[in-house]
Amino acid sequence: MTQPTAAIVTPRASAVQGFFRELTRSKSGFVGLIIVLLIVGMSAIGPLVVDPSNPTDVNAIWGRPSAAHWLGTDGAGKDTFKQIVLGGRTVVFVGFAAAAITTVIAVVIGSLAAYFRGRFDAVMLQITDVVMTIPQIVLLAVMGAFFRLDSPLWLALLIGALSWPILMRSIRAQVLSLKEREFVEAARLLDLGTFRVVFGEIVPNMASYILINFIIAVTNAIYALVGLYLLGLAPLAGSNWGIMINDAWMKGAMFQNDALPYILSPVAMIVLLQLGLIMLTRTLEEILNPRLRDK
Amino acid sequence: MRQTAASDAEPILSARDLVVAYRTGDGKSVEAVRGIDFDLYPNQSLALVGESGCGKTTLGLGLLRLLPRLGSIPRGDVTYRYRDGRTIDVTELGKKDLRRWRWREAAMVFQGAMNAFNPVLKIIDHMSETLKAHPEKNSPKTRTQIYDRSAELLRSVRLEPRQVLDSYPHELSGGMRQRVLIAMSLLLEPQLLILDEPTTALDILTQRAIVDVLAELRDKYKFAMIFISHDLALAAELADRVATMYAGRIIETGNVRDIFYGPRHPYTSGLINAVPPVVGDLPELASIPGNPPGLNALPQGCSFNPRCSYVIDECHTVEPELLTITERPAGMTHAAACLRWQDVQHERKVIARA
Amino acid sequence: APAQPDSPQSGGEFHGAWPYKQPPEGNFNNAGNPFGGLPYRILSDGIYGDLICLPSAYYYWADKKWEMMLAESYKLDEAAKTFTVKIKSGLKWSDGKDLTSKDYLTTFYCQYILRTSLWSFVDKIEAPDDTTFVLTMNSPSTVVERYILRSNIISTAVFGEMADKAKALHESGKDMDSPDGQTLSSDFNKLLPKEYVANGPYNLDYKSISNTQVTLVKNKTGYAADKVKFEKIVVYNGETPEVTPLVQSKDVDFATHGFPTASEKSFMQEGFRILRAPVYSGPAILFNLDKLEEFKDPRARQAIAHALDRNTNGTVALGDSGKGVQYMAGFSDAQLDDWLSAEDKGKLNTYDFDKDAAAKLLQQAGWKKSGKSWMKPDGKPAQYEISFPQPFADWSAAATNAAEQLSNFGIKVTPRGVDDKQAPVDIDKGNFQLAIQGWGASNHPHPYFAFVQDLFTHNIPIAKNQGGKGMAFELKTTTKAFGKVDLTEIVTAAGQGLNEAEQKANVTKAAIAFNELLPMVPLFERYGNNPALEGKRVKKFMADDDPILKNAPYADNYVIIWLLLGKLEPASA
Amino acid sequence: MPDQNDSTQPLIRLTGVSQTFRSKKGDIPAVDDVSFSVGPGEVLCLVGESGCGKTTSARAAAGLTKPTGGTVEFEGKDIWSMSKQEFTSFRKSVQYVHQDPYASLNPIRNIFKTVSTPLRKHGIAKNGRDAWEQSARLLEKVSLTPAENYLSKFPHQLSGGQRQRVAVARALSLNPRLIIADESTSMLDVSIRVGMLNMLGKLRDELGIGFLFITHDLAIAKYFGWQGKTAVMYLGRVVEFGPTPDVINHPKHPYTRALLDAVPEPDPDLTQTKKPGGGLRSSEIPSLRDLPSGCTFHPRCPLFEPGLCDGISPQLAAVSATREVSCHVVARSVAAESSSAGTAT
Amino acid sequence: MTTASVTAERRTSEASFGVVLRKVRNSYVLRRILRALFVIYLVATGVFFMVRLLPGNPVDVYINSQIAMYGKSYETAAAEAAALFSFDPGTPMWRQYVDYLVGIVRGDLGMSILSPGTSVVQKIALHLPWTLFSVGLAMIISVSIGLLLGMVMAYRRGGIIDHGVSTLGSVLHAIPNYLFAIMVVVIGAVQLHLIDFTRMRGHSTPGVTPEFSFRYLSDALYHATLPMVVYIFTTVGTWALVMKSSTTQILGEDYVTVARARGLGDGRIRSMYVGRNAVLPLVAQIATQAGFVVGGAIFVEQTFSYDGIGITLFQSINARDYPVIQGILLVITITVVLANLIADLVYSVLDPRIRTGERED
Ligand SMILES: Nc1ncnc2c1ncn2[C@@H]1O[C@H](COP(=O)(O)OP(=O)(O)OP(=O)(O)O)[C@@H](O)[C@H]1O
Ligand SMILES: Nc1ncnc2c1ncn2[C@@H]1O[C@H](COP(=O)(O)OP(=O)(O)OP(=O)(O)O)[C@@H](O)[C@H]1O
Ligand SMILES: [Mg+2]
Ligand SMILES: [Mg+2]
Ligand code: NI
Repeated sequence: MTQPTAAIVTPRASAVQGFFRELTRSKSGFVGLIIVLLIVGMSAIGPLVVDPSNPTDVNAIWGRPSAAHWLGTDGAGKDTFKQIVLGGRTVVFVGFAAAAITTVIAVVIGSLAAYFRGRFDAVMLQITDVVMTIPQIVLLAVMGAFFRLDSPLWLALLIGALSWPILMRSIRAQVLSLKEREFVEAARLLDLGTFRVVFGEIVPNMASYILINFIIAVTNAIYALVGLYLLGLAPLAGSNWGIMINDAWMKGAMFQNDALPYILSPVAMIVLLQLGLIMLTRTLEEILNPRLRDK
Repeated sequence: MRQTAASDAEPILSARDLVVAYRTGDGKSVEAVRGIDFDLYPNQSLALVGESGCGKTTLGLGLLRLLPRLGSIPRGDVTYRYRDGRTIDVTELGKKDLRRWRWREAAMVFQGAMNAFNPVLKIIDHMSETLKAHPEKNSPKTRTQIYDRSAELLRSVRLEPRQVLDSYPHELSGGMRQRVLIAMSLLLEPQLLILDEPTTALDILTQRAIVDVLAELRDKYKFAMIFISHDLALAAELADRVATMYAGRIIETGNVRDIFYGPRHPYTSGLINAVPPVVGDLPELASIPGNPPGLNALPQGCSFNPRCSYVIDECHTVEPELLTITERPAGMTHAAACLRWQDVQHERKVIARA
Repeated sequence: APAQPDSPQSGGEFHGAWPYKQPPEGNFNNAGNPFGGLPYRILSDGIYGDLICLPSAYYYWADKKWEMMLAESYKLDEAAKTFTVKIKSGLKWSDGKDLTSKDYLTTFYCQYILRTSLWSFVDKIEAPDDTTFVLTMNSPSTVVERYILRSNIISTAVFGEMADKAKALHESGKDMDSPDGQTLSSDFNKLLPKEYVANGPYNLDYKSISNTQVTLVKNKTGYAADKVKFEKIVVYNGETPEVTPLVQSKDVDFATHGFPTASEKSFMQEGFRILRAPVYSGPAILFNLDKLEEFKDPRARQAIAHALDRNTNGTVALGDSGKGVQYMAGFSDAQLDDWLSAEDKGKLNTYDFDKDAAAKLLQQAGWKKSGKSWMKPDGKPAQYEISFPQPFADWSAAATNAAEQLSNFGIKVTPRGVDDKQAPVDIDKGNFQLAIQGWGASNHPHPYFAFVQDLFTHNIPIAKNQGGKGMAFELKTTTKAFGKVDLTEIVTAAGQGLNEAEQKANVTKAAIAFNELLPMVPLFERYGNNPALEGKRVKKFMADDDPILKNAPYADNYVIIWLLLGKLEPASA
Repeated sequence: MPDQNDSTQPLIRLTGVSQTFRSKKGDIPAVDDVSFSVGPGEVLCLVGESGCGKTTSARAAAGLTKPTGGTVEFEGKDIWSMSKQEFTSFRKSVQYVHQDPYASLNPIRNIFKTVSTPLRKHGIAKNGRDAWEQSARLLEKVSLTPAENYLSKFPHQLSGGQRQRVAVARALSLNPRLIIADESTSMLDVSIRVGMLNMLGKLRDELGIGFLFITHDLAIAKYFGWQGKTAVMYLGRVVEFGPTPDVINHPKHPYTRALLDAVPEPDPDLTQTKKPGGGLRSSEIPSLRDLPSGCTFHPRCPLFEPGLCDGISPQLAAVSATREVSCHVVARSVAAESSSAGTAT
Repeated sequence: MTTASVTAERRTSEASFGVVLRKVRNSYVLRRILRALFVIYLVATGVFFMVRLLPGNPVDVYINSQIAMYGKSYETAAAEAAALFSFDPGTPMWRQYVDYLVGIVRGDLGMSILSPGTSVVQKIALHLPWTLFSVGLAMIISVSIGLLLGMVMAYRRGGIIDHGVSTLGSVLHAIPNYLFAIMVVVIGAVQLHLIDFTRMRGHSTPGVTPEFSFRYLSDALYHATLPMVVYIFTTVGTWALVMKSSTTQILGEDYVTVARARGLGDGRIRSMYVGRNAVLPLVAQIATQAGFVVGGAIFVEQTFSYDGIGITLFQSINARDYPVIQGILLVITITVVLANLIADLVYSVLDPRIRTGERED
């Protein structure tokens, strides 16, 4: 029997090293990562380093892109580019936070319900059906009347708490059949504990599915936020990409060529974010599904 | 022993210097199967035995070009001969031809038959799909014809068609699934049948029944068979020829009697001696000492040298070729890849049944 | 392939736009216009309904004159407190019946059911002969004139029965709150005529009503049918976002929708003219005096007026159609000369954009500046939230800009958009600090209505219906100019009586008091920005300096008047 | 079934366990009234026809499915009325190796993760390095050497036999007291198989681990279960039971005899002499949905006696101190023997 | 009749009642339906109270909207609102609630407050078919194309189609549908004159009467094109991406390799082996989305003046037309719950591995 020799890399070190190797697995995945990091970084750091003053200028209303205003100006003559740089934080935060909440709730409830079946499942399904069918506009309008929906965290919670049921149902469906697999039984036999069995053995098998849904949930959450603005349910305070889209929509920016950059740039940022995330999945998919690795 | 086909017959399948490699990450790859050379003649049955992990399944998959994404055939040819005498190189077959070739000409019973079935389809659907995918003039077409044909084959592998055909795969026991797959492999009467450990989950009676069915059908349809098994007894019964593999290579080949009565490779000999007998008192059995080598770190020279009791210095430097021991036609040649084949003494301490 | 619409006929076509609902959701009960009525009466809740059922006359806001339509003449008898309308003879309904004073009775009795404001002045109405309609007032008021002359006249054939019941009810001394009144009201709700019976030059082409457009065709026997130059009027259905692309693609000749500046700009690029008529109203900043003690001092409010560049505010919100309020009189600058003498006008403070003046006023009111921010008299930093109905693009821009300006000035104001349904409720209930709501009134030329909006609507008198006090501005107060005043009395007096001089005195008083007290700070006055396309289907619209463009667009629409007078002509006649 | 060793509680005891699967076409009585027990250090081999209910019985014994009838006890306690804690300790004490190594390994976990997770979870390995070393040792135990080569591989990169060994290594990770092995050596070459059986035998002897050993290979049953017992199953029932050497060397039930007659030898000449079909009257296996009346084996039984065998179904009854057989004919001859023996005394 | 026979009868009826009860308890389907009904009741109740918690009531909202929109004076607006007399906010809440529930059971959803003389059922019947037609059709197309693309992407993982579709799909998904709709109009109609927007808007051409004829159907299809295009383009990417990940998972399964070994046609493998198993997890998603088809798309319908249920709901919420809001939401609830129910039942048929008969306690 050979003794473990120096050739053995400790699992931890290899994991860290491996992680970086994994990140560069796929070229487009890496590009995606860069895009996502750039957008998230800009949104997080932008407001800290850029001078936030962006004065109204009645002589430059709906200005075209120019040297002074790279992306033109808005209906109050304010610089669009600055708004893009400064206005990502809330939107990106709400997008990720709400998507995380949605996904976590959906995965936790969906997989546990399917795993336990029985009464727990029945009750959870019932709740899911109710949450799913509760008319969101009305609920939000009522909430908006009684609470101030202006903290990003609240908005994220609210959006997240309302959008999990669909994913939950499809997670549940998958777990129903995954839990019948023998490797799950094996894990149960090893008494790994429900938590590990469900979240360590079953759920990772749908990781890439969950991941895609998470990414889709990010954009969905962002547009849910914009929707709240559009419907007048979330208060417009300050400026962010969502408010910009709302503003552009309200002011008919898409009917006017000069005003197009104003509505297109926040949308473009969201598109880029989504695109980056989707490209990133190529790498993540390979990390999550060893059978796809071909390098 | 069954009489093999006329020696002047052409082989159905010939592999030449076949190599199968798997990519293993970091741009590296391992050759799981190397330098495979053999001819398979009609109505011949070749048993492939050997160490677990030595590349038997890989070879089988390679022959049918069913390797997973990361598997590839970097070198070698596999020539297949149709009933009408046409020959093709399987490794160069086009997509459409490959599809038609598979199962109609060459079928395979997979190891781990548990997952071989689409979980959402009933067994009867699997059967009828297979038939419909290869339409022939006289192949069964209507539902009842298909049912009858499937039932017949299932019965021949000792399954109760009424229960099985209407079941979903997960409703069958492990052995039942294996047998369904065997039945399915016979559905189109292929010329070449690769059976990868087809009886691991079968009891002896069922095994026997299947062995008999295969023998019967082989006589009838003159197909050739590659039979991968760890059950040497079964190999002894079913095969005309045996090939022993070790670490990706064929290290000994010959007819059954050669192998079971006079193995010339120390590994083959050790393997046969490790078979526990069913009769008599408890024997002392010993496994071959040492451990199988890793694919990415094969020993220099003969891969078996660390475990070999006949090892000499030369074994560490030369990787021996298959050396002919007894020349015979139609692939029945006895050959062993051992420098000291002449010295290998084999004696099985069998306590024959009283 | 699409089905071909019934082929367009030759002759002039005019394309307008107005939102409506298709039947059966939309209906043809046009009683009460324009001072009441059922919702979703197709086109009749707007300017195009006039083409089907005309009023007695139209008003020229600039000239303060009536253009007679169905009426031949009218007479106000102060002594007898009567208002008499002489109806043109020979008028015909589209069902062939004659239009007589009976129809006037029907019209106004139906307004009784609809509880229009007119009836608070009415003693009785009579029709002494076929062409004479006499209304006797209980408390005389000049506003009655507009209520009567501007009411669209409806047909007895359709509404006669209802009118008879209303008459009986009125004569028995019961009002609409009585059980009988309630029954009548709900019966009226169920009265859904199949079609309009028209007296104007057009009627609907009922087959053509789709959810996207409706066509008006000539009603040959209608009044002015011989004058109007267009064979057909096509009205596209939709609110601003739906109509904008239609305008852009030049399918619409004239639209009264409130278009945002970006759209306006694109229309101009497409070759549209923009007609800018004053709307006589706009957004103002409201203070919640119940919550914000510091603004109870008028000087604080005046300071806010000084601190804001109202022209910028208007421009940001509506471009050329947002004109900063100059005189801060509580009603439109455009009407000021009509009601105030030059001398009185001179007394008005124009609260020019002047940060120093603002600072001075604040200091006088006990505020202190610390660094860049203002401290309230209680020493705490001044920080407010201004809520605004978010879906209204111009108001939301106004709010955001005002907040920005005030923040720059040192009073930190955060804009907070709220649901437009919620906004007025919040304000009435007192759930706000600062808010944007409207000032002025746009369908009635009399400043009385503007003052009602400014001082009553979101203030104690009307907000109490919602169980709150609104901006909680006490109407009994003291002014430097007049000492103790009761604004309720002044405003009511301004709208009452038949003596114009007396009214002017009261309007002046109210205006000066408003100017001094600034219960709300009007920001800008909205002007229409109606795109008008010349040369495609319509030859020419009125010139920009035509006084008719002083008419409020939704009250006495200039284009409709021109149409009726035959002044609007097809491009290729 | 009488307990041989009264002094120690059996680890696991099945009493009258039945399992009926419901399906649209009717119920399938996969297991019917099966009883057996396994004590510490004992081996019970379960052999029988494919589809006769071995896996199903084993799953019931492992507490993976709740049988539709009968009880399963672990150390004298019914596992389905255990407290959570007791059940947990039962879970840890009893390990089950699945028949199919292709399905029982999580495809996205590498071998290290697969083997080390239970080690980490149950505190057997204290840190990552420890887990690595222990996992390596487990793999080496099952002849997966050099272990480092395998630890970072994923199941799809392994051969059938390699997977099977990983499954066994995983089962060993928790130092169980009872191992239920469902055809766990079927994909191994004989050499490794023998090595593995020797290794397991050592565990049994040294640590007193009990084994429920399912196999179709009577030679393996004999080799591994020499000191234990063997139960032969047919169509959901146990038809013969007794000490392994006795059962294999002196089968009593006609089915067991047929099985043994059919055992092939790695000897081409010898094999040719085997009776096809093991000397049975028929090779048809009756459908579980439609079992033959009386003794379910009667349509195939060479000893079939009309009237006796197709009437009532025989019970598993003692034919000697250690043997139990469920066969009318055998029971009769035993009765005759014992009565003659009785008169002799 | 003798006493004996009476008791016997009672016993049998009791027995049969017991049987029914047990059947209900034992039948998965029945239990599932009962649960669905309960959910509908719950949501309907929630909606009832939520609607009344909305700020403002129809009268006030009407007044305020008239003032804000046309600058009418408060008095004028209030007078108009007085005509909305059919609504009496003074009725006690519980009374309204009971009436509402009784109405639902009877299939009577009440009368619209704002469109006098129009019942809610009539209103729904007026708008829902258009939404069902356009969004339903678009959804079928979008799901089919999406699933197909997703599979192709998984098959050609890393290929040009994969990269192309996932880029395009994620871009399209990230553009909100209302914006996309406007772009179609502005770019397609106003700037490039590619589409005759003025004629295409709405759900049918003026003067074309509803009938079952080719002329009418093709007209309806013509008008539905724009909303459908928008729906398809903005959703197809999502389906493709989700399907891709699901398919990738299935492609690794052994039975796919075996199917290939069996020489099954590619089409067969793609549909029955890969496709069908890959779709399984999506069934729930698709069904739920299908349930939401009746919800329509507010802003898209608005942009194209497509008078569907979405914009109607939006307008009635804005106008606080309580019965209409309740009615439409009830319909949506019922469809979604029904879709879920069907999804559950279908799923257990599609995936035989799942034991639906399992005890639930
Ligand atoms: N989920 C199920 N639904 C219906 N029938 C089943 C199910 N599982 C097993 N069976 C049936 O129960 C019987 C016994 O199956 P089991 O798996 O126990 O057999 P086994 O003895 O392990 O066979 P093998 O040696 O072939 O694995 C078989 O006939 C099988 O078809
Ligand atoms: N996808 C893969 N990537 C890398 N290595 C692989 C892959 N698949 C198999 N191998 C390795 O290739 C070798 C041969 O595997 P193969 O499955 O052919 O063995 P086998 O002879 O069939 O063994 P067994 O009898 O255990 O089934 C093994 O050592 C295995 O680890
Ligand atoms: Mg293999
Ligand atoms: Mg089994
Ligand atoms: Ni036209």
